[in-house]
Amino acid sequence: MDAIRLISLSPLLIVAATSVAVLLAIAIRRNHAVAFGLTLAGLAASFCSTFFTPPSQVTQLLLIDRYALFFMGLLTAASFSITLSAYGYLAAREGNKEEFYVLLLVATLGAMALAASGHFASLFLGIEILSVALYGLIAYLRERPLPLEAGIKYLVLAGSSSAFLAFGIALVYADLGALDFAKVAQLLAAQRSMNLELLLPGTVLILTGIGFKLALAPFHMWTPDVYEGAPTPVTAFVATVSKGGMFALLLRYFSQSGANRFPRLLLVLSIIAIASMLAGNLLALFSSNVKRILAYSSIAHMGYLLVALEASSRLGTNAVAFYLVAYFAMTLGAFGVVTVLSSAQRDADQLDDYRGLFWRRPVLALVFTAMLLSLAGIPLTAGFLAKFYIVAAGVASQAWLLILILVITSTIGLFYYLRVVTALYQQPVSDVQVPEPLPRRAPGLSLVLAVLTVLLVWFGVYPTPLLRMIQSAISSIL
Amino acid sequence: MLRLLWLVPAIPFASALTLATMRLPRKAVAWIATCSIAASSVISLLVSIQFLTNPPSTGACIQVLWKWFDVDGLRPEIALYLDPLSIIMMVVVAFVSFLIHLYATEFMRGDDGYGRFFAYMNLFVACMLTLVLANNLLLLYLGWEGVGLCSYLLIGFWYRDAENGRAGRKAFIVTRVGDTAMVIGLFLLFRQLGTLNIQELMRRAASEWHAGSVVATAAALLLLGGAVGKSAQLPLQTWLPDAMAGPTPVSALIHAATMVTAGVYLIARLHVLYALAPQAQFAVIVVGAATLLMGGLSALTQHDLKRVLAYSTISQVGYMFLALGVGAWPAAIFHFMTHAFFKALLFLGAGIVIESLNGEHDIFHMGGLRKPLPVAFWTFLVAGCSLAGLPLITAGAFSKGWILWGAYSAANGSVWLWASALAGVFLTSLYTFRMIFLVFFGEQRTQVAHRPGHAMHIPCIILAFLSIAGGYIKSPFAHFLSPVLSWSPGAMQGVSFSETVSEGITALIFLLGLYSAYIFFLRRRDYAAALASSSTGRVLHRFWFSDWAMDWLYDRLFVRPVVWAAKTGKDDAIDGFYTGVARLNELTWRGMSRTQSGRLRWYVAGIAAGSIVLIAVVMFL
Amino acid sequence: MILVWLLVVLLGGGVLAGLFARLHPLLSRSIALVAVIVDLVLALILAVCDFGAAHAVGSRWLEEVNWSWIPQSGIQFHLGLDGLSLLLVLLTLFLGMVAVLISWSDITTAVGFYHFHLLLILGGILGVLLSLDLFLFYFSWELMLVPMYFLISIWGRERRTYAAIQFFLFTQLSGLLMLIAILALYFAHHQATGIYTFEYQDLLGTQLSPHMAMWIMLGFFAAFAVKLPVFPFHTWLPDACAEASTATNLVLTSLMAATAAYAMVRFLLPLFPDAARAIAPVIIVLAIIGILYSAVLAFSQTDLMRLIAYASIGHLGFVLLGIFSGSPLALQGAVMTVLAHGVSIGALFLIAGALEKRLHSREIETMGGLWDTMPRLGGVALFFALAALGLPGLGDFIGEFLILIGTYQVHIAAAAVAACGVLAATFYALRFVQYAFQGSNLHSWRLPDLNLREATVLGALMIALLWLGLYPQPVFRTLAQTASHAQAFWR
Amino acid sequence: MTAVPMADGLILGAALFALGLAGLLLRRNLLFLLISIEIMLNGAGVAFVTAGSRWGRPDGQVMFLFILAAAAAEVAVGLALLLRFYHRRQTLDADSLNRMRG
Repeated sequence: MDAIRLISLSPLLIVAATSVAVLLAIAIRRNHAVAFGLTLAGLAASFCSTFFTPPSQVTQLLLIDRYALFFMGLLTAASFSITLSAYGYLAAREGNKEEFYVLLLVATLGAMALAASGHFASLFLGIEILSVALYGLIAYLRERPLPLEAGIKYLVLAGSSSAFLAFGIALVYADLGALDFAKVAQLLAAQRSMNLELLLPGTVLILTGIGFKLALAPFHMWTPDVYEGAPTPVTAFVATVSKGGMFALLLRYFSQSGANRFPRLLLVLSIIAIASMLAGNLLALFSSNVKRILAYSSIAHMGYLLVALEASSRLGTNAVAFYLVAYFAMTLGAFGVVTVLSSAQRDADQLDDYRGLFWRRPVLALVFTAMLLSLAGIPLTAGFLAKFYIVAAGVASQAWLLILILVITSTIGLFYYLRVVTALYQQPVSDVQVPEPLPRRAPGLSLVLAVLTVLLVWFGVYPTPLLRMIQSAISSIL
Repeated sequence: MLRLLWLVPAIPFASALTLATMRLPRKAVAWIATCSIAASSVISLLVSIQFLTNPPSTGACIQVLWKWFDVDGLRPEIALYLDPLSIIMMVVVAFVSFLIHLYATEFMRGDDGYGRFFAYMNLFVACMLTLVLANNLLLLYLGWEGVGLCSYLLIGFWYRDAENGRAGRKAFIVTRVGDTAMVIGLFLLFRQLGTLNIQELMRRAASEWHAGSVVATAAALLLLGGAVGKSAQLPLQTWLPDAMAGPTPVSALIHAATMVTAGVYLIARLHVLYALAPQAQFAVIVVGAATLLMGGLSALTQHDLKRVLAYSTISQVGYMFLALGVGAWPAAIFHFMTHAFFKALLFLGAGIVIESLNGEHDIFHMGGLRKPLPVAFWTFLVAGCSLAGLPLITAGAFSKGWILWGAYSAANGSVWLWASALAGVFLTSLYTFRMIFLVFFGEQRTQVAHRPGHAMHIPCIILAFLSIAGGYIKSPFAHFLSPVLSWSPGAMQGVSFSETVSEGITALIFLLGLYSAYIFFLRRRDYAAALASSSTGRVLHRFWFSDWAMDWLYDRLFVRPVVWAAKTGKDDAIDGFYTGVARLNELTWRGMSRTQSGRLRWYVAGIAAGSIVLIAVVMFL
Repeated sequence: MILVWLLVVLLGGGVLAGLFARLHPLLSRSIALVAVIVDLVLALILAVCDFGAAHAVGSRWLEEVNWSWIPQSGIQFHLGLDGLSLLLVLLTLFLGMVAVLISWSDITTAVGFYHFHLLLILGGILGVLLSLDLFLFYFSWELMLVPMYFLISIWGRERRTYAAIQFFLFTQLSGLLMLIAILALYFAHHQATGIYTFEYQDLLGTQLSPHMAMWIMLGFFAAFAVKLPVFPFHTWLPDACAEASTATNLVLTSLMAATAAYAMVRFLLPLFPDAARAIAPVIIVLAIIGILYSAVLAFSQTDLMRLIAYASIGHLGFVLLGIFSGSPLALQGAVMTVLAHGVSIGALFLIAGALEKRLHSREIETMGGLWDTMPRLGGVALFFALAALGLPGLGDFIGEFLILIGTYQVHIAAAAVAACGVLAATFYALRFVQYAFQGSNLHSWRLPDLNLREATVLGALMIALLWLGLYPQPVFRTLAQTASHAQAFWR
Repeated sequence: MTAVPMADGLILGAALFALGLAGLLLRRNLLFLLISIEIMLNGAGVAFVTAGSRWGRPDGQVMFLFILAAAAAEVAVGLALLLRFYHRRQTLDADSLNRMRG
């Protein structure tokens, strides 16, 4: 392995090294601030390195191309902001805090590996690294009942879905004899007589594994419970980094392997997309738990993304990438607000916690409003353009049914976002118990929220630079 | 001088605006209101004199004030058109208005809505003058709706009583039914002839349509709808009797002298069109003849002094329609003029009577007022005679005689029309003297509480003079109108008796009516009572009293269904659909959230089932 | 460039008004007022200056701005102003000024936030009226929703949340359908020419199969129909009007409807002339049903705001009729009705608001005999009720008359039935006046009459309406060029 | 030693997988759930090895190793969590994990 390849791996290596460094730091002396600082530094370095890293293929397993670097940058940036928001959150809670960062770094590493993976083996490994770290993260506050319950649920379900994935890969491998995406693509393109009885169920099983991670219906049922139970920064991580890495992989696999050659697979994807849009939006309608609402909404968002994915055109890929960026910004922002409002005893997940927030903390309420409206796809926010591109991709591929369902369900979805927004602006009722805000002001988190809001509006009004980046990134997989 | 024409409607407009926007003391209100109408009538007289002494070569003069709008071929102007017909209308309207305003300054003295009253009245005069002077049908329509509005406002002037408001709304809505027909008529004319300018329309109609063409008939009939509504003719006459809820000067001005004759003016103005549409003209005849008889019969049964006069107005306007229908155009306009004088006077007299009796309206509670109210009695008597057609002396006799003769001898006349008009004369005479005998003769039943002052007497005296003198200008009148509305008596063949014979017979019938009234309502009231209480009499009485039950019919046919629809539809049935959709979503949510049971093994089952179903899809679909 | 300033002043004013409210609410109000007035003056300058220029040059747009925005997708920041948009911009700013003025004492909570949203909506409306890029148009179209949602849901009445969400859902769904249509057009154009663009002028001549054109047209129509609103998509409006504050109602009915009507004239007819012609009979029937239905419902309402809302729906039915009748007369009448309706219905909402402020009730059953105690308000209410029932001499009449006479040229029966709608308007207008102001003062109300601010605002609206009714020629002159363009596409 | 026919190997793998899945669905004890997952993963492993032998490449076996490693890691974390859970609730009943729902 030559030096260039090693340098190419630097984003991954930096994150991995940081996790080791944090471990060592803990071994020397437990200090929350040190662990936090190391993590931030590592993630920042990794983020910066994505801009300077020369694209190259590192073994069959990892493809460090512009596409991968783009998503690695996105993932590290997201982890960075999650780290910032987690600091204050953890500081107010019991138990050792430092290992949290180790787990976070490892999970990020797994997601990054997914973004760069061009091979089923790295896919499987990435998922496992991500999952195992996530079990720990979700159940990190192990003295509390909800995180523990969520952790066990996630463990069992993710474990079984990994088994589905592994079995699926095995079937595909049995049929094609290749694990490398490029090879798979070649074989599929070669129109070699294929044993569809193995290939198609195998692909569906792979989709099951991926769909589980992405919380696509009908593999979505864990989502609200895990979102609710996990500590809020971890929820944000599950919603963004974990899904982002996974979707980056799916997009790459889908556009490289030429799986869209099979109308039946497209049909399956359509069914999944429709089911996700319907389930996500309908389940959230009258829920009174904000974290669960966001969970359901993420199901729907993944459904929207599939619509663009299915278009499988440059436009569709573009739309997916743009949507993911916007989705990251708004989801992180939304969970950031939840984090800010959470007390040491419990997370601010009840709708009642938000009633009249505008009259108590107007800026925070405005930020949350911006995030929610962006999730709903309203202009001046990135979410609007993101949805616009999704619809554009759908229209371009003339997937009228999908688009129609998207439109209808996103209107239904608007209802629950508005329920939350309405609660924010309700005139305060004195006898409602509101949780104490964090004891210490969280400057880091405020900064994150401010930056995210600015980004949200910036991408919503002038997305041209971002689009340019995305175009150069996706050109490497098309 | 002719250039001052625009001031004729403008001055009342301005004063209406002043009165509406400013709070002024009563004196100032009275002065402004009356003087503005006085100024307007003086200017109209000056303009007319100028017109008479120095007639324009085209026979009419047009004053364009400004271009209203110009859209795709529709270019109405705010322009005034002066020709003999509009001169007569203008002068009569302005002058009668002036007198009634003068009367009202005293009549309304105790009312707290003094300023408002005169603002409405001035606005009315302005609109009425606009109506008669309008150069195009759209401007005419503006005036037309404007007078309808003022009528509504003034009927409901005493707004505290909800009944008055109801009467006002009824008047507005019923006349608007006609107006809707009229406006559709305008659409038709514009579509076919491409303009709304009246003169241009008439020229094009005459050149492009042949007599009896369907379009011409349709247009004429639609416009007739408007005329029928405004002029309270069958079948839209029901609003007028209720309109008597307004103050008496209003009834005199709007519901007797001026506005209700707007329909007559409209048809006379568009007579070229009606000449092209014999069927429509026949409809005018039918409307006129039927209304004059029905109105007369209803007037015979009323107890309320003002309602008697209201039905009398309906009946008299029916005469005018009859004249229009048969083609005796100037006769209609002449009757309009004399009717304006005597009917206004009758109302003013009635106002004095009612006010002097503290608002008593029932003629059966009156009586013997001859002595306490001499001026009112004599002027009322003059006007009544004029209405009933006392021959040789009164103006009404001349105008009505002309119409009768026209009904027989004019182009569309027939002996049957003449006979029915003659029956009308009998009825008119009968109800008029019934009223006079009951009110002024016999024993006094109610004490006179109040005696009128000069401001109320002077208009009555002037109008009484005009109710007599107006008749003697018949031939100059006909001559003056002839360039616009020509009339050639005796042009018909087969006339078997002369105008003199007709007049003689009319006079006899008048006397018969007078005598019957004398018998039934002065000498032997028990005869009348016996007649009314006989079984047929009772039915007929009730039938006529209730205006031929048309109110009842309309209530069942139109009012109730609309109110019913409104009541049942209040909550917007369409909304139910959307509520249903929302409810469906909620139910779906309820069902689906059951799947989120929190149970681990159920979730695993979900994943497994999903996966299996999808495999089934790829394998077997 | 002045077009950009129009937007910048409004949006900047909105932000400033939002920020400075912390210092003093009055400051926020003043900033908002000044911003709107400055904009109004700018627009008037445009109206005065450009009028001659356009005739001299003969160009399609009086003013134009075309900047690159998102070149990757062929999206331009393209604004343009012609006679039609100029008129509606003036209406928007005039009523915007009225809205700020009537909120002066009505709004006491979160003043800055309120004015921010109010000005944001006005900015969105101007964006809709000025956009010549379909993406920008859609962007502005959607931009109007959020502030409107807030205006209803924060400063509304008891059931405001319900009304606000209902409003948002209706408009959002229909808006997304339009988005699909816009994109379908965009791709169809790309297929035909190989160019990705949202540019209005370029998309005008796009070749579409009749089938496709119909569907795309329907997508556009859905958005406009909900916003206008067209029967049977109207039910959100009465609910919203019943719950929103006075100024909000003004914007909601007068201005939102104006944008919908504008969009039909600007986009729907020229882009899909054949499809529009094909579906016109259906839409005309809807318009007429709407006119009659809303008249009956307005007649039955006891809540003043709902009554006016249904009245508004009726008038907008005429607008729809005028737009789709295919007659140039009716089309210009429709624009006229939009202007007059904006003023007259807006004024009626003001009156209802003034009544509510005094009586703390909008039920006309609690009223009666108010003329005794508030003669001026009564007179003004009468004036605008008469405008609503189409009294000649006032703006509404001109519009409705032109619509009907124009429609009559094409569809005789439609015009005749719609004329009955004018008659039906009489019922509710008079009922309103009767129940509120006439009759006896059963509840012995003793209330203050109009104050100076209210009287000034209402007086200005009255003058505007009289001007539109008696000398509308300037309006039609401004409109002439646009109208001839619209006709060219229609024929 | 002759190669195992691929179909047989895959069927064996599938059978293991199905067994594991059935266990997952039927057992209530969390410990058995973990074991069932192991069985499912091993089913996948068998399939990999079979497939690898079909193509005569080592990829299958490599994947199997990966799976083993992953399974071990999962079980390690899983057991830790189960311990915590048992400590708190004195039960390993999977159905008692239902505090969050709706």
